[in-house]
Amino acid sequence: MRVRTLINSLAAVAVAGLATAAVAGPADDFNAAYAEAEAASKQAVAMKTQWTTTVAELAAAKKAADAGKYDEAIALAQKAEALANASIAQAKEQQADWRQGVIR
Amino acid sequence: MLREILVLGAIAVGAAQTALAADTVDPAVEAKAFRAYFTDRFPKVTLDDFVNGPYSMDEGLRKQWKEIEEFPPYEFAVDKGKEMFATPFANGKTYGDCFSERGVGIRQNYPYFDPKSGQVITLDVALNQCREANGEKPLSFTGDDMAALTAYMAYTSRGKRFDIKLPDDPRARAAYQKGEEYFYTRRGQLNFSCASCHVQSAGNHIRTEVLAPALGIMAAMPIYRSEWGSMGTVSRRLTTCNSQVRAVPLAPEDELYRDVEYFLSYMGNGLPVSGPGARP
Amino acid sequence: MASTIRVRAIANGDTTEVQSLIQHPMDSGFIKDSKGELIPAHHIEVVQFEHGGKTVFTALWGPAVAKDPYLKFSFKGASKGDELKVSWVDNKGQSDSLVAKVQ
Amino acid sequence: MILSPDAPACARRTVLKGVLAGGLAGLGLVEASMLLPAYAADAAQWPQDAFKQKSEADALKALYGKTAEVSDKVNLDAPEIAENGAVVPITVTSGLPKVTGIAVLVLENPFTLAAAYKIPEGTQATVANRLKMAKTTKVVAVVESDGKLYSASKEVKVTVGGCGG
Repeated sequence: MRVRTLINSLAAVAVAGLATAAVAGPADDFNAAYAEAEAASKQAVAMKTQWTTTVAELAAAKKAADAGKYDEAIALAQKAEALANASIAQAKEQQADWRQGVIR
Repeated sequence: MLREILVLGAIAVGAAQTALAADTVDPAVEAKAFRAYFTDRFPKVTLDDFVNGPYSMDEGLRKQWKEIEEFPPYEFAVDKGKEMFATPFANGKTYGDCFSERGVGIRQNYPYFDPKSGQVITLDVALNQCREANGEKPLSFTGDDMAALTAYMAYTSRGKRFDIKLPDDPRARAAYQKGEEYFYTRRGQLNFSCASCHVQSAGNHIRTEVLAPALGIMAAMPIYRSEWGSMGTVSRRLTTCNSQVRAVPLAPEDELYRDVEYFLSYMGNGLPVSGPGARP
Repeated sequence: MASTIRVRAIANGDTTEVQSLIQHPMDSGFIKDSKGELIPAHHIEVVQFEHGGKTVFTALWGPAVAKDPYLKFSFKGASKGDELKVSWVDNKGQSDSLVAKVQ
Repeated sequence: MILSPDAPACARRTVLKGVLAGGLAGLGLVEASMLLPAYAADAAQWPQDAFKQKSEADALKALYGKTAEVSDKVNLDAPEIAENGAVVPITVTSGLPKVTGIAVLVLENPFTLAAAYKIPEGTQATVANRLKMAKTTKVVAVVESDGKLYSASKEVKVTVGGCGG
């Protein structure tokens, strides 16, 4: 349940991010979105819970921005951030829940 | 994005929230329960046969395996390992000088807990320690040379029974528990633990492959995988397992990987060495 | 350096069963390397087995034969201690050969 | 032990023996091969055209110049489910008389013909090998007996990688 709530709020943030993108300069918006995604990604790495998909989406975001496709790049960065946050939520939940599977 | 995240959400919701107190863990009791889980679930499989992984559970696979074992593709790696093992370092010493019994027939004693460093030492780490003590550069933990050396050492130990010691040392106990936690912790975007595949789903088909049971899974290492077309180390297996569930792997022979090998090898105590193994 | 060829030839009465394994990549030409570039086809084309001055078996292989290829066949007329000559050549002109003793 | 360096593909049929001899003399190695300098697989007999064909009929026409009829005297032993498409054990045996050749075709592969074997007199009509299969496919075994072709086929399901093993 906790994960779903977190994800719903993340999706809301993502939609809000897209709305503001139309107003500010696209490169600035990308940099902001990318910085947030990178911060979440670094936290996931530190917790040893990073997902390969987060890494892939981050790289794809950077590539799209380099090609000048900022709308796409921002969407990708936001996806990476959502994935990183979901991986962090997973790790936190597993700190207690891993014991359920133990054979006794 | 939504679709992928919803998948995760659904899995997370499906998980129950019961957290058990595990302060009073007795590894010997756990190992017994671990073994009983598999022998109860697969009553037709003899205990020793679990070291043959998926081939103990599926007739069609077993037939193909037997055909491949008639002239196994890992023979080249074993021969290469044997040659490397006997070739002196620049200082004239050999691998045999670093090990008891000159390194022959000792696979079943690895990994072990080293009271000096307070860490788990796997055979792969011991081989690199041997190299470095003799002024040689360490080998890649995921490379063909390490796979060949460990394949040879396993080959000379075939049939010997695993004898993993858990000394009365809180650090050894902690390593065991960290390995256990790693084994049961869900990770990666697919939200799988090692146990998801190799305990709960052992013997099941994923597409048309059969998942190996966790009991005795270390006994076949290193393994020649048809998928790789080559011999691969324990590190190669663990890192690819992580990638397959979309988790970024740890560094090869990371402390946690060594701990999980320690845990799994302890669970398989008494089972015979079957490595090097051939696997799909 | 070890040979690329492993052979087991076992005589049982009049018939000798031969098994061989050859170390060779058998690249199909359809697989990409880690950089995404196609690895060119590199496969054994011909393997020959000779006993007593006579070819007893010839394999003609395309790129669909598995890596480190395996073969099993049986022929008549050999005895323990006889020589069995094995040789291969691939599409790059590389080759190897070996003389094995029938057991 | 690879004896010769890469020879240009177009010229290799004619230069092969020279390259081999040069490689041996130049490097001065290989005791086993030194004993039999004249013995080497004959690359000229490789049926290049047959291995390029994309259908069963075209491959058999290129290889044998004829078509095959289905026969229960051709036994094809192949797994129903291949543990890995990279290594699929296939055995062909036949009780037919005067067998001179065996071929194995993997119909869904980019090139249909996988392997062909010449069976001289005194050699049994049986061969086991390991083949690669790109996907689930029909496998056809063809046996040349007394100048005619006979075949048997079987479907092999091919796995895709996953968290197996």
